[in-house]
Amino acid sequence: MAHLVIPPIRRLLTRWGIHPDARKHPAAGLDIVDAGLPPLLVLPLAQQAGAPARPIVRIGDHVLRGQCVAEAAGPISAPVHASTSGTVIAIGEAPMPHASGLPGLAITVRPDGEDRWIERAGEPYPIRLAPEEIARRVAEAGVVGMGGAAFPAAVKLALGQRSVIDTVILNGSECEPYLSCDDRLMRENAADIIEGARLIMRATGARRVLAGIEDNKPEAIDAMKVAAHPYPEVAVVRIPSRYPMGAERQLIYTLLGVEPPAGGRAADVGVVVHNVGTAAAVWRALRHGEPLIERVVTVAGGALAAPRNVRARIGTPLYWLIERAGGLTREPARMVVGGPMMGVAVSDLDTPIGKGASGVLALTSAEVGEREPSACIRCGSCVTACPVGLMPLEMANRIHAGELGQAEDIGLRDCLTCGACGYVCPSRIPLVQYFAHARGELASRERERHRLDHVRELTEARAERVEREAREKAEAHAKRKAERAAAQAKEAAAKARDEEISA
Amino acid sequence: MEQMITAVMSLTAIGSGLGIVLGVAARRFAVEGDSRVKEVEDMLPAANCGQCGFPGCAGAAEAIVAGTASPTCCPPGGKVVALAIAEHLGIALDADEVDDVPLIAVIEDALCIGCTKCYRLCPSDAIIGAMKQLHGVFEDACTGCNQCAEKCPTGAITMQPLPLTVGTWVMPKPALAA
Amino acid sequence: MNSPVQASPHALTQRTSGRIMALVMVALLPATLAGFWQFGWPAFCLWLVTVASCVLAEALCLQWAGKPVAPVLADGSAALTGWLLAMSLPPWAPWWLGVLGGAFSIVLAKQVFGGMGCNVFNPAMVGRTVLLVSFPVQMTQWVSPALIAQGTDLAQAVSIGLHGVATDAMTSASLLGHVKTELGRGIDLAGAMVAFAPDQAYTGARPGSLGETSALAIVAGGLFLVFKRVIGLRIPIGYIAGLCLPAAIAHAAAPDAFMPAGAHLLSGGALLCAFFIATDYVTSPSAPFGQWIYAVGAGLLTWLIRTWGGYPEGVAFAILLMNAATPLLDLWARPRIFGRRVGGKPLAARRVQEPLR
Amino acid sequence: MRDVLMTLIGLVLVNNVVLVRFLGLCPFMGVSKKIDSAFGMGLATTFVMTLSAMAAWALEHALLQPFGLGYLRILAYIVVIAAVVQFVEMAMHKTLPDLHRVLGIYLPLITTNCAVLGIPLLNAQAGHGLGMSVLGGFGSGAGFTLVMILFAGLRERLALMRVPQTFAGPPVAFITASLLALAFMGFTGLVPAGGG
Repeated sequence: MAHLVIPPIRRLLTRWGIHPDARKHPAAGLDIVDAGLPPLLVLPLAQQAGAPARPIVRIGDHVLRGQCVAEAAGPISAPVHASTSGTVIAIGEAPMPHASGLPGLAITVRPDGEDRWIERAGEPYPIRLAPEEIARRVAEAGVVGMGGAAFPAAVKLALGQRSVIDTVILNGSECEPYLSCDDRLMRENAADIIEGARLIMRATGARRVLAGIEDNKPEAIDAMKVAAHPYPEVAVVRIPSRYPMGAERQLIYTLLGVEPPAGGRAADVGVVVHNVGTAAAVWRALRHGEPLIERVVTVAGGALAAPRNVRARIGTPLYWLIERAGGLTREPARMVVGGPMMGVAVSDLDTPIGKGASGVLALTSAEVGEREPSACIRCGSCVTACPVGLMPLEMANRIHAGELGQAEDIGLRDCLTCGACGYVCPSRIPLVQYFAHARGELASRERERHRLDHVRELTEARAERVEREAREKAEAHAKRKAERAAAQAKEAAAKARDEEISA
Repeated sequence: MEQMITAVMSLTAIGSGLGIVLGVAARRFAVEGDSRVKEVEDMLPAANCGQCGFPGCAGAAEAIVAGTASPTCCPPGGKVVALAIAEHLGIALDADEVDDVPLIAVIEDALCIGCTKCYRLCPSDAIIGAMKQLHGVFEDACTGCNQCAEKCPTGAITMQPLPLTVGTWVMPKPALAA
Repeated sequence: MNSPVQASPHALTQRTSGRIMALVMVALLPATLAGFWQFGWPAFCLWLVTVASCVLAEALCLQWAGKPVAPVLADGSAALTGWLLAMSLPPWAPWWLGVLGGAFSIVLAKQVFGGMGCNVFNPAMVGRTVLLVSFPVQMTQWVSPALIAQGTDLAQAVSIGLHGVATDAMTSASLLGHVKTELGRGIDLAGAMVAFAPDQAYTGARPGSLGETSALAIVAGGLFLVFKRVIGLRIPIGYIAGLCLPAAIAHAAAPDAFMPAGAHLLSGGALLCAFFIATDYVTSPSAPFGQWIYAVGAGLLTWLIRTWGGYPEGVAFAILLMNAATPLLDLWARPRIFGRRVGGKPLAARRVQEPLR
Repeated sequence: MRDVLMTLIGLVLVNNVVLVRFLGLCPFMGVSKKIDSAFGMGLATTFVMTLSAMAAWALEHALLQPFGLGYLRILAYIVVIAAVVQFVEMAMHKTLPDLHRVLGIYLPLITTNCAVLGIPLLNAQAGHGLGMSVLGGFGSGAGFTLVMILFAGLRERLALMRVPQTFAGPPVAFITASLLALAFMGFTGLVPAGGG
């Protein structure tokens, strides 16, 4: 196994980020248990970044575990598979884990309890497959990034065909507080992860794998080192614990010392980053032919009796997971899907979890730190915390005054919305909300502008058409008039001639 | 007396000398008139719907440049156009002031008699349909100019905001106390 | 939308604005107590009156503006402003000076701009400067610490507070004022500096403002703040460097005309400024590079004004001048954005390593 | 050289045309909302001031002094300066339309900018030669530009702050200007009297 240590100078020179209370225990210390089958499974169609999947089943259809129920709609999309056998009882709107609280489309399956698998085509030695074949099968299995962003994994695998990839980085940083699903997965299924990473390496044509794991997870590091031992091309690297270490660019910089250019992709510097959970899912998809129908979810928070990690089917509603974690001991101030820093607050406990849901948190008001925002004292904590070197207070000021363009000028587009600034703010200013608002507003204006341009074109085309029609009409009219006049003249002439003759 | 003459003479000399210089400069550095009316007109949606109270978009553009109308006077253009014009002309505009939702025409199926009046009126061809057939509205092409609703004999057309979806939802701006 | 949006993050640090202010006050305690010890009851009364004046002015302004009074007062920023102002006043100054200064600080420099976080100039320094310009005599009457031995009781303190220092015999000049006068009279520096003894400066047994005489106490408080991560080291280091480097160079070049760096550092509130005044969050830049420029600039201006200006002390003016430049520094000295060049253009893609194939 | 430097420091900091002599307050308040336009205005004013100082010197020595017309000084200066400004405006409109658009209606304001008249008058009063006159004009302009940028930065920040309704806009701008002037008092005596 190759050995790689982060140079101390790079540690010293990086000043970004924060050290929030980790609060990973007790969940991190307990084994993953199976969450079981809930009475209804709700499979959201838009659980991946990109276009929502297109349903290919109808209400009343019987589906098997692992059967594709919705196909990918476009190049950046992913299919959805039934996570157990049962009957499709609804295709329509269902509550979604989205900040707006608006519903989204989903396929609801009532399990029949048999949990019968569809026929699986496993490959005993998937590493021998061609890169294109690996990417194709991963796409078919509906594997998406399992760290939260849920970007279709196959798209990143196919990158190797277009740009030269040198290094695959396995993201095992799990920098968000509370979450320990990756930690547990690395401890319990390290071999799957390493095998999956090698498949990703093969698919992208990279020559090495670096697994970056924060130093607050020593057991995971040990387990991964053991699993990686047979493979010289795989190295496990201890990285400092700091939020947001799991952000793609920050992780690349910490491990390799190169900065991916703003606006570009990691592939521009020859790197692809995959979450450890994604690597495990890739392995399962190729070795066992199992599509992505379940994932490890951390169910934690101060309002829960027994926080722990569970292996849950995609589409399991929150209330079911909460029951698996001992139920609520008190009314939570917030229910969060994802981590506390970047997760989404939900109000409906029927909301299902998607492929990207790494955690389900029932947080008390003390944990959330609810208090009224007060005036900014310009302490600059947010500037120090920002991992990309922005000035959140200045941006929020400008957005507050309605100067979205100015906020954009000073870096709104580079914001990760990681929440580090919001966490450290002593005045509890909702900085991330400002940025999300400004970005949404700018995007909405952009959409509206496009629509107006489109309408303008139509209007001008129509005006031109109306004018042309009128002109043609007038011309036709004039022509007819002329013809008639000519005919009359002819007639008159003929008449005259007749008269002449008769005379 | 002599002093007065000197004063008058010298000031006259200064004045006329400078006057000649300026006169020459005025010719030398002559600049054509205001091109801004045309620029503003190009920004307006060109629907010529008359909702602003001016005769067509050209009239509105003139009024906006002259300062007699606010850039927010164009309902079909909405916030986007208002902000663009305000920025172009250097007018201070509070974004919250123009915080309106774009409206589009919605046809009530039960009331539509298929008279094609709206279809013929629509300046952006946003309405489809034929005689005696149910009409429909292209959401993407409708400016919400309200001309169809005015002329609809059965009142089947209403102007309604675009439906909110997860894709079009915008995080609200925080209401900061203190 | 019926329920309010709960935006991320769903976790928060324990540190609040009020807690930060409390930490600063704790850090100010040693220097303040040293001042009380040095200058007795009159100093304590002046401090009390100034702080009370600031809090009262803030409360009145908030009341008048129709804002909630109690929660804003609770963050302690007004009291802190009063505290810092009192620290920079002559210890035996009449009370009305403190009252007036406090009112000026809060009303003119803070509440008019919208209160906490909105002011562009350091309120305490505005208060001090207004007083210095308006009442130059009262503002430069320093008490000789030799008098402390005689002791003052509360009754005397009240009388001093109401009527000011009675006789000229009790007053003496501070080091900077003394040197300025002597140099002006043509006496060389060595003669003027006779009175200066560094060891006095450490403990504070010398004439000066209420809270700036004891260097040790100030540095202890400042380091406490640095340790607690309330302030960074950039501004203190930058300020001290900006003040001491030119002073040291000038002194080395012409020892007779320029005071040594140590004397500059240990007098006229320079240390207080470095740790407590220049580091004011609201009126200093929030990005690292801007903080360096700000701090070095303030130090340099302090030295310039002290050396050649009409006023013997330059701290307050230097801070106000750099406050004026702070918005520009925040705009122009922003940190480099990750993945971009300093100017804002994206970095060129540098590949990790060319593959071996 | 030392004199030139001292004079410049004197004009820019100690006897700042806006904050100490209180000349040219109109554009100081009027064109200081945006840093960019404030900077443009500062540059334009510096340019005009330098030019007008030169023109006024020429006028002084070619006409007013030889003919003993000292009593016509203010009148003659106004005429000459107005012409210079008009000329600059026209030339700028043609050659630098962007800058012209930014400065907008404030360009003619330079005509009525009392600093532009005041500096030549002060030069004449002090009996400066051509070099010192031009330096006076330029130095004052530089001081004007410096203060304009500082003040515009402050105002841009204030525009983002929650200034109470009562004070929003000009009132708080005036208070800020007064505090800025207070800060500039610190420079008093930095240069021996007479520097500027």
